[in-house]
Amino acid sequence: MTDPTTSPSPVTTDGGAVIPRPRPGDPEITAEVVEAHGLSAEEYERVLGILSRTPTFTELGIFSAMWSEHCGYKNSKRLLMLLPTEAPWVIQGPGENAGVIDVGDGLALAFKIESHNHPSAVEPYQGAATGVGGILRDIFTMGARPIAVLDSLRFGDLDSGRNRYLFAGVVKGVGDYGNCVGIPNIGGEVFFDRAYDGNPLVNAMALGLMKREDLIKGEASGVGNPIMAVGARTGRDGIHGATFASEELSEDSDESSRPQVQVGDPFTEKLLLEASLELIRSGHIVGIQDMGAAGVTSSASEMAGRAGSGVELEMADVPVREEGMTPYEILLSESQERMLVAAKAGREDEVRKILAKWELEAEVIGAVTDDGYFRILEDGEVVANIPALPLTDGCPTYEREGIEGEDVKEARRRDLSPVLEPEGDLTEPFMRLMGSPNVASKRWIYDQYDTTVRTSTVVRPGSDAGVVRLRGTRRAIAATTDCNGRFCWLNPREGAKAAVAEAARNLVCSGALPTAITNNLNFGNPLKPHIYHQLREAVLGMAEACSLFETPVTGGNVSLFNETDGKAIYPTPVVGMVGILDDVDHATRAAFQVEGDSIILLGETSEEIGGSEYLYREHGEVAGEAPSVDLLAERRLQHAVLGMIQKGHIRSAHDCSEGGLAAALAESAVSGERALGVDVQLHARIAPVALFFGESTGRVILSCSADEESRVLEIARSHGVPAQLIGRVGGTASPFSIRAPRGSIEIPVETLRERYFGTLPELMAQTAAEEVR
Amino acid sequence: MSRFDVEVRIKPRPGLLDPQGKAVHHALESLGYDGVSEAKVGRLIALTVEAGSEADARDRVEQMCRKLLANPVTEDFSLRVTEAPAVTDGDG
Amino acid sequence: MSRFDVEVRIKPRPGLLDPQGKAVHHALESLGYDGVSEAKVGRLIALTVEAGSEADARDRVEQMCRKLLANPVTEDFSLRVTEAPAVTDGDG
Amino acid sequence: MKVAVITFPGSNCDYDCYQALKTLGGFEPEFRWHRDEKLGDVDAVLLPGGFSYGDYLRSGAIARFSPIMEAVVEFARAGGPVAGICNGFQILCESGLLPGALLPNESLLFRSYDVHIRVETVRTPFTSAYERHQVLRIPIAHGDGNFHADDETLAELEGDDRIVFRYVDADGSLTPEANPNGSAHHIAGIVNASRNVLGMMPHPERAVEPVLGSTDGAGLFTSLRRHLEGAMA
Ligand SMILES: Nc1ncnc2c1ncn2[C@@H]1O[C@H](COP(=O)(O)OP(=O)(O)O)[C@@H](O)[C@H]1O
Ligand SMILES: [Mg+2]
Repeated sequence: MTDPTTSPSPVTTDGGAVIPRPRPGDPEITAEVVEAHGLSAEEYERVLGILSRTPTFTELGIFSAMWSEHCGYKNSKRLLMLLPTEAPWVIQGPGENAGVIDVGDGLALAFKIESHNHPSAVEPYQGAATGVGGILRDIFTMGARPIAVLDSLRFGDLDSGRNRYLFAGVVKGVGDYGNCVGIPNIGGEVFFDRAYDGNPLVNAMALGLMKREDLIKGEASGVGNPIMAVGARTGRDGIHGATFASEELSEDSDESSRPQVQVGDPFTEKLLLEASLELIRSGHIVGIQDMGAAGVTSSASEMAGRAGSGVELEMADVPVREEGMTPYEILLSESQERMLVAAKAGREDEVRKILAKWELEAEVIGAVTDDGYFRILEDGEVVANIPALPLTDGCPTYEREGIEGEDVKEARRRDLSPVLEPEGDLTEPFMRLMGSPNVASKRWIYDQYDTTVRTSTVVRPGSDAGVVRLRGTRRAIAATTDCNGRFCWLNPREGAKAAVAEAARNLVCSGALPTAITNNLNFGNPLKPHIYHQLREAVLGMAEACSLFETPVTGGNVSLFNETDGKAIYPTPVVGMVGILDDVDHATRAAFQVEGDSIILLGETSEEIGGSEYLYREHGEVAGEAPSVDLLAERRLQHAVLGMIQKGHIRSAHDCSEGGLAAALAESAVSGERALGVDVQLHARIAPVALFFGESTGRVILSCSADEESRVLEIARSHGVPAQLIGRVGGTASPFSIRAPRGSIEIPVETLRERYFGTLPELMAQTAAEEVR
Repeated sequence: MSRFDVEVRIKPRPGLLDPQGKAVHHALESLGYDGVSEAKVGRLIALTVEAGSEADARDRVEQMCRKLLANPVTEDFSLRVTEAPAVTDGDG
Repeated sequence: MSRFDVEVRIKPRPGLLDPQGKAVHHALESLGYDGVSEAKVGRLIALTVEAGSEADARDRVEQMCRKLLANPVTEDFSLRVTEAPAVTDGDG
Repeated sequence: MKVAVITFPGSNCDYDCYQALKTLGGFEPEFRWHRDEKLGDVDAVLLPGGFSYGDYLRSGAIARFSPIMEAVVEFARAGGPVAGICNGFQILCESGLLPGALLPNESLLFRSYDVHIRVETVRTPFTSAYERHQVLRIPIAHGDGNFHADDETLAELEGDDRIVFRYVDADGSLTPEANPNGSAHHIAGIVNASRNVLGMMPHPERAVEPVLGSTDGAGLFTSLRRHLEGAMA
């Protein structure tokens, strides 16, 4: 570190005129070097235009990170502009570390989802752990205290040891990190399909609560204000992670050419969380931002960009973990548990004192300037000097060609009528379906997550959405993540609508009014026309659904290039939705509660089997038309259900999704404190395979006392929602029985319960091998 | 065939953050033990294996390490092989 | 004063149930590695300390172990001391 | 009644304990910082759950050297009631106030769900409001909850009626499946020989309001209140 008395004054005037000299030992800037930094010829031209000279190696690294897809959104920005982002309750829309909505009683909720797909593919435990760490920092940098996390996961099928290893490692990583920091996990999802072989998806969502007036932004304003590095030291972790996250994986991806994996330190995160919140409340700072992807570079330049100011940073003053780090390495390191803070001039010691209380460091590494430049010094020598605004906002954006892929067209045209032929006793395929890891209970996952810390969790994972109360008010918040990638592959626009609709339905079934979403667009390589087509269509579908449900998008994340050896994942636009319960007593669960209660089915069941779990498990296929989505019908359904819950007419509500009506009934039957049988008679004359296992959207299974039955049917009718009394909840000794005109299912409920809860533990028991590390 | 005691020493790779080492270092300092300039925390796996020779034992355990015991992305390992019955460490 | 590398090897006490050792053993077997008759999992702490002599280094680290690094209820420890700069392990 | 809730770096149930005391009423909870050297004028001490110092070396191993722990040990030796929950239990074992140690769960997985525990003794300041053999439903959330002690110690704990809670099934039976972590003798909580220091793995502070799904943990705090009232009267 330089002696502070001899280092130059950080605020220089007319700094824009300074031309940095190449550092001794830096590689020369050649076409190959530019290409290795992921910049196209056209983009490099633009760099030259901005600088009016050749960039130094350090500058090239900075542009490369900032103009990567991960930071620059170059292939998605134009599409993202199509999403609705406004509503009276939105306090902060896209563009900040997290979106913020008003939840009443003077409180605001910050929430956001973030992916850590590539790091998790390389090192599942640390990749997932640091993913949770990053999203928590996004929340507490807004001034909000994290109150819940959710995780949305995708893996290849579990018959592969590698996939079991990834799954086990990711779950342990998500768990260990959140458990240690002390944030309850309240839900998520997991989906297994060969399309995610080699490209697991790990999306983590976090929610945080604050008083409205405590909201703070990531801005570096006020000329002369010091910029401070806070928290952990900088090492050589994940250098170029942002660029790396924007590339395809290939065969030799695990080789040592890889950037150093980032190791999470949740203990330091917990201290950083407390210190940051204390710092924000203290009034000693003007802005704070997580050093996430592209580390110091993106946090400092974005803070300057947002404030319309400049920054000057001295690399020799950055606390480092290792000797001999170059400015390039320091700037691009993605070491975890660090923050960048713009403090008020003269309050440096107060800032240090707060950090020291939490056993953390804070060092002044530069200052806010007024010349609009992002300037980097090394021992007083300028090594990079770039106009901040063009760097953050000048990244070229592209609209690309999009055409539907031929393979999808063909899959959609597949004649599925033979699939619908089986009739009669369908208990066996039903039990196989219940043994699919996509349908079976996810308890194996969430038993590893602390779900009750903070003593506010009202509905834990295992129902339709998680619910946390807001202490000191009557209110509660519900949250869910949803997306069916198969539907999105078959029809990205309908699939994205279905994801939004399912998320909203899950919230409504839990008693909440859907309020806003965050989203994570996980796709393949957008330079390929069929992928770009998926991306555009999915965004359009999401936009349409969000507009109709009045659930604006307040933020999100884009993860492209999820391909291995040219094979892309399903388009997977994960929707993370939050909702509000005015009264925590409205919290409703999926499980049947009382023997003798009436079971009512809302919504329409069509003869659809396309894209279903049944088709994948029984026939190994992903084909046919994705289930259609009728957004208006969906909205009527949701209004009806929410009304019934708020008036206290029903005792349980559950959305039908993977595995269809039969699976949904089974879940309601066995997921309560005691498993209860059901006696259901269906009258629809459609093929029983479609009736039982088809995944028509827009359906909900309710239970209510017999006294409420006619009122519930009446409310449904008044909303124009199809509703049928289909049977009764049985006792603990009753069978699980569904009869229909052309088929039936009958099984002891205990056997069903064992299958439902036993599947994942049994599959994962074989994983002991990989778990012992 | 003879029996060999193999001690597998697994350490975090250099350059990687080692939160455990950091915590130990910090704790030793606050207990007043100065003069500790570095602390790293890793794992120790002690195996007893049947093998034809020492080289063979080493070979097999190296394989186990690569396949299962050590995580190649985050850890380095090294082995110590001795013929069993192991001499007890007189140095503890 | 010289610098010494001290390797602290901490193992579960004999007779103590060692769930990690059991899991390792089981995993090795299920991967087809037979002939492993025992597996124990412990911790390895590598310290670099300043001390006047090797004996002094050992003394100090033994103290650290008794006070903090090992739990006497469940763990045994042993030390290996070498003068730094350590020879790199050629045996990995 | 003043109850000190100790916050170590990495504690994450300190606030939950504080809230439980507030919610149940009759207590004046106060936080104490690990660097504090004095407890001050308090009637009882709670060591909350969490991951003090990340539990990176061994659970509770580093926290027990915090300055405040000297005061806690002194308070306990003088007969003051001290309860350690989860990480607090681990810290008490490490500090020698309680015997034994908490090893990694047998499954090697973090376990978080509601368990049933049976009240084995009501002869403690923390359990007098329960019935003997009452079955409680209370959440656990831990990776290292596998209680271990040598046979002699276990015999002593059994013989002196110092096992406070055991993991059981919903009907109160000691089935193997009911033991979530492999604990010796199904032990979920113990007291020291003078019965004023309790350590337990389950989280009673998470089961004190109907909205949280169970109120079975409340008895622990009402017992303590009753005990302190008795001591004052
Ligand atoms: N990765 C996960 N983390 C936490 N909870 C999960 C995870 N996966 C599934 N769950 C929980 O399991 C339950 C069932 O999940 P899912 O089958 O996706 O429900 P749904 O179809 O109603 O969305 C939900 O409560 C969900 O939150
Ligand atoms: Mg779902």
